[in-house]
Amino acid sequence: MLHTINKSPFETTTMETCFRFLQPGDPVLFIEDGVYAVQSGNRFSPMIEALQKSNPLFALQPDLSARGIDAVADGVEAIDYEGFVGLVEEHQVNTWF
Amino acid sequence: MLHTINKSPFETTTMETCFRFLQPGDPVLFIEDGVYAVQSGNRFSPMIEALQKSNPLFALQPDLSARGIDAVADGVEAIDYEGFVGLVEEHQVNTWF
Amino acid sequence: MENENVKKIMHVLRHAPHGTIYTYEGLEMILIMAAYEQDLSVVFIGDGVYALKKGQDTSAIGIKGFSRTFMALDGYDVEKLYVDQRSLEERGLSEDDLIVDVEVMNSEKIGQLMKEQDVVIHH
Amino acid sequence: MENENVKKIMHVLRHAPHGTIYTYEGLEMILIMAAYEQDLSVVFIGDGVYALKKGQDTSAIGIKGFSRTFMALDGYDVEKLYVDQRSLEERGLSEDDLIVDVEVMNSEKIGQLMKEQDVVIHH
Amino acid sequence: MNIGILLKEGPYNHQASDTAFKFAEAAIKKGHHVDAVFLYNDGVTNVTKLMDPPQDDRNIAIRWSELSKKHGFEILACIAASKRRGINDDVLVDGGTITGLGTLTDIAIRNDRLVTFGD
Amino acid sequence: MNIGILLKEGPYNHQASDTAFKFAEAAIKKGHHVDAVFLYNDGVTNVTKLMDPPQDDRNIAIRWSELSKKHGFEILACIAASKRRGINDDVLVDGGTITGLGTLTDIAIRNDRLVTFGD
Repeated sequence: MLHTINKSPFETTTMETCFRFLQPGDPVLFIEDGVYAVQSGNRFSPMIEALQKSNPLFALQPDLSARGIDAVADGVEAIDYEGFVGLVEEHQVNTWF
Repeated sequence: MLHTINKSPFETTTMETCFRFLQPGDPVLFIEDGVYAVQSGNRFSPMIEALQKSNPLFALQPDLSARGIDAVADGVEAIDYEGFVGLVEEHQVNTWF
Repeated sequence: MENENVKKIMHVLRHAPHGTIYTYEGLEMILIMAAYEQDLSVVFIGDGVYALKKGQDTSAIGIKGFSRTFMALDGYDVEKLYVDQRSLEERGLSEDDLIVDVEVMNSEKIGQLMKEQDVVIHH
Repeated sequence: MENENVKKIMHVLRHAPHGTIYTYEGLEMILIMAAYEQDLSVVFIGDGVYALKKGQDTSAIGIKGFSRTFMALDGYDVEKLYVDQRSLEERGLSEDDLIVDVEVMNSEKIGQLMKEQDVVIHH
Repeated sequence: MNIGILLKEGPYNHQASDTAFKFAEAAIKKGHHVDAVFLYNDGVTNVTKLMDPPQDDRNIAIRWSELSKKHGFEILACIAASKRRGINDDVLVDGGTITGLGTLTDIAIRNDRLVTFGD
Repeated sequence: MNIGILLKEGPYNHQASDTAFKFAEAAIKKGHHVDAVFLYNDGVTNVTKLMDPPQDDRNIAIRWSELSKKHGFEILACIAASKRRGINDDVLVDGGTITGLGTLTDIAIRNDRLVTFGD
């Protein structure tokens, strides 16, 4: 199951809540303001880098670019809308907002 | 200056952010989903009970009743919309949402 | 044997009532979907557990209350109501505070149920 | 001597850009108010600091970018731009990451400025 | 006291409009003057006369309209925000007016208080 | 693959509508079938033809309308949610339809995926 997160973890507990229910191996895609979670060197970087050992992590490149984020935490893969569709081909979707 | 908070502290960081800028003596009014902060016996009760030593704390009774909250943290005064207006008579307003 | 034409649809209620309409309109959606004989479940997570709090009286805010509608779900054969244990505990609530009978579960169990779904809709 | 007809109006930008319109419409409000010769200030708190991040390119999300408009504030005599230090630090940002010159302040100082205002509008 | 109100969210979806209304009623009852209600962001959708909630629910646009007419204040919707969201003169409830942000600035300047409601 | 889309927030104020649109475009480009876009909560306001954004900005209603006509799917707005928010047949953009939540249930059942966009 693909989980998407569109909220900044600095402002809401959405990401934290999602992670609590996430099953090992399930991919997570950060979109919209959710991409701030994976900017490298912020308060959440250790959490993100630990999580990528058990779950594939993705961030939407168009949203990263729109926010001026040019460096993401280790193990996070940037994808475009086509990549988003690719993940949806593989998985049912659980949209967290 | 009167500060109002309308967000649940369990879901967003609005309350925590407000408290960081709050000056001693300034009243805080919890409204709408913000009133969950002052329900007695929850995770935030120690924070609320500490804060009421430096700042007068209020909660909107209509919002407490709507949410079935019948016990609030020590030192929090329940007021109605008329009481809300009374606080606005005394202070400029800083609305946090 | 599972019926392949029946979909597992989970509704996740995550907002407190009244401050926003999501819980109320979520409930309206659940009531309609209940008529379609799918495998429906409703999960209360985070502030969503507040939707079930006993003793809500919305008369003074001028918004129609709806907490009693949750009691009607049983009549619509929506019987799978799951509440996240930690969300309850953090809010100083227990099962006795809730207006309907639910199954309180830990996050791990709810996470596993989520993963089995064909459709998950958050409200 | 203070001019009693001049009001102290503070705009508090607290949302990240693009995910919601609050920052953009907040900026539109600030630009209009700037013409009224009041004592205007703009404070960036929490995710609001992201509004000033350099290098934003919104072409791929199909939304018009506006971060450069902050550079125009100076021309409208909006010179009091304050950024919350802790909000920057938590996000791994420094003044060098910001598109305009601002004054970085601690929470205590910003809290004192807030208290002096006649009007505070959050966006 | 003279009070301006700034309302930043649409009706029904967020409680902000309900709280603003109850606050305005209480302020008037206490003898204060509500000068204007200014609508911004999604708040502009509070003045569409096309809203048609269930019979047993409040009609938020009409409620604002009636309060404003009774007490002589205006419900003002920001023009730029309105255009984005499909609010124009044809759908305005009685008592509603579309105007610019300069009007909000005037409201902020001439009143003792500007009280914001948002979400 | 057959895909249904559920959009729960209004245009401009939240990026949800933009992301849903870009996702729909990309899915179609990859050869998938977008079956329908269902609008709920404030999302129903995505189909008002009255929206009139600045010339250099996207027109979200028209953009959805054109995509839906080109690829033969419907933009469906929940009737109860629409009535609360002043959306009716008179303001519907071409390609938009007001319908009930039963239609969403059908969409959830008959498609391989239901992808939600909200805020």
